[in-house]
Amino acid sequence: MMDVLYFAWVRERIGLPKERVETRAATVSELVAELSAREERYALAFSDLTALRVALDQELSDFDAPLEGVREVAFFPPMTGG
Amino acid sequence: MMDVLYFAWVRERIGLPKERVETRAATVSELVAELSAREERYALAFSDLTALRVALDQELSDFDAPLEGVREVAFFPPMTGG
Amino acid sequence: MRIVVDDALFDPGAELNRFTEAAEGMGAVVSFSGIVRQNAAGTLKAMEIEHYPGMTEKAIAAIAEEAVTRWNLGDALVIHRYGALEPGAPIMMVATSAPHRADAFAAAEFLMDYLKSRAPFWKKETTSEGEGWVAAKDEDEAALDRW
Amino acid sequence: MRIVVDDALFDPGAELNRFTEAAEGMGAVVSFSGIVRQNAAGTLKAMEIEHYPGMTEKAIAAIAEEAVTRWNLGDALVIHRYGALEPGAPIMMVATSAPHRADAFAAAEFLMDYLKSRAPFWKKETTSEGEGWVAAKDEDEAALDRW
Repeated sequence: MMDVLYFAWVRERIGLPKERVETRAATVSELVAELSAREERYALAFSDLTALRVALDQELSDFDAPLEGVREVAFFPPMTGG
Repeated sequence: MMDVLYFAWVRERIGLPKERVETRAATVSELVAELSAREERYALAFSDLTALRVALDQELSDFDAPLEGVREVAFFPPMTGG
Repeated sequence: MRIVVDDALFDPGAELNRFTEAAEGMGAVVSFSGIVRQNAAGTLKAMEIEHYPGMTEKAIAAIAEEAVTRWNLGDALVIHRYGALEPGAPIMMVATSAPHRADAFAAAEFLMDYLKSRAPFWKKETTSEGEGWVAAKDEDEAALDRW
Repeated sequence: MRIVVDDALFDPGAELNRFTEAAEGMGAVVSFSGIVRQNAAGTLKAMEIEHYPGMTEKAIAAIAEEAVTRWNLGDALVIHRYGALEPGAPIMMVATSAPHRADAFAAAEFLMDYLKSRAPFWKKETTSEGEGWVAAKDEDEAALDRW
């Protein structure tokens, strides 16, 4: 079980900011594949991974990273702060 | 006739901030030679020209510059503003 | 080092003076303020800034600590707002103090470049034509290469 | 473009806010403030800044006009004091506004580099050991090469 968070247009496309996900995905990519298989809105949000960033337990990471021990995964577009 | 101005330690060594000078010097270097010949304090102030800067009519210039038409000459050390 | 992530309006001048007064023995203070910029057509109604509570503070602290390590600084300040902002309102500011100006300038630019692309904020603009998320610029990502 | 050469104390924060309010349509404001820095031994009593009235204003105006020509700026501000200053007091400030941060930063650094070595100001320090003129630094002259 982990918390999955969505921000900006990822949040808007998926339609929620946060959910609890039961998964055995070993990597971020596997989690993305599982979520995309669920429903069209997930598939749409994850259709172009180059337009997405991922953070594991609030640290920027990448799609190859392992999920073991991770409690919070966040997906979002490139940041536009400042 | 021109106004000759001195700033910072040049002013202190020569002992005055400004004077009217009657000269036929054609260049700044000639004016420096004339002034240095006057008195020890001038010779001392002008002993190392690499440590000095000159402005003609309030524009930075150099020691080779002609003095024709110039009304105000200023000698000073490198600036330390900011 | 002070890091503020808040939705409240702040006063850049008052923050600059407070920061400067605390910067004893420092000869140079650099500040950057980012302002919600009205677009050329004058149609911007509002800017909404979303962020990732928790990660935002950590990411900014990591960036600021990196700056303090790389340059000879007295102190650093980062303020970043989130929520609904009006055109002309301050979005964020950074300030750095240092014995010498080169360090203060370099660290402030470094902080800005990293905040732009590595702190989890997202801007959404509402104009009279509709609303949309501001896209990240390639040049902002490229700006990180110089550090 | 506002250029102030004066012996009066000024308020950097108030100047920053005034400058920012006037900077309509600009997204980025950079400021630099120079402060009379106490030395390591804590013996600095005062700093006296001499200048060349008339030439100072012209030299600063020329530098600021050059900045406005080189970068895409909204506006520029230069304030520089002369006379007797105490440790901790502001000596000078520059501020620049621009649509984008890179221009605002570059122009502010350019202004500072030129003010340091091309505006006719001279600093004299009085410490408990005596008084002396601050020597120009080779690195300040070298800093001009990058522009």
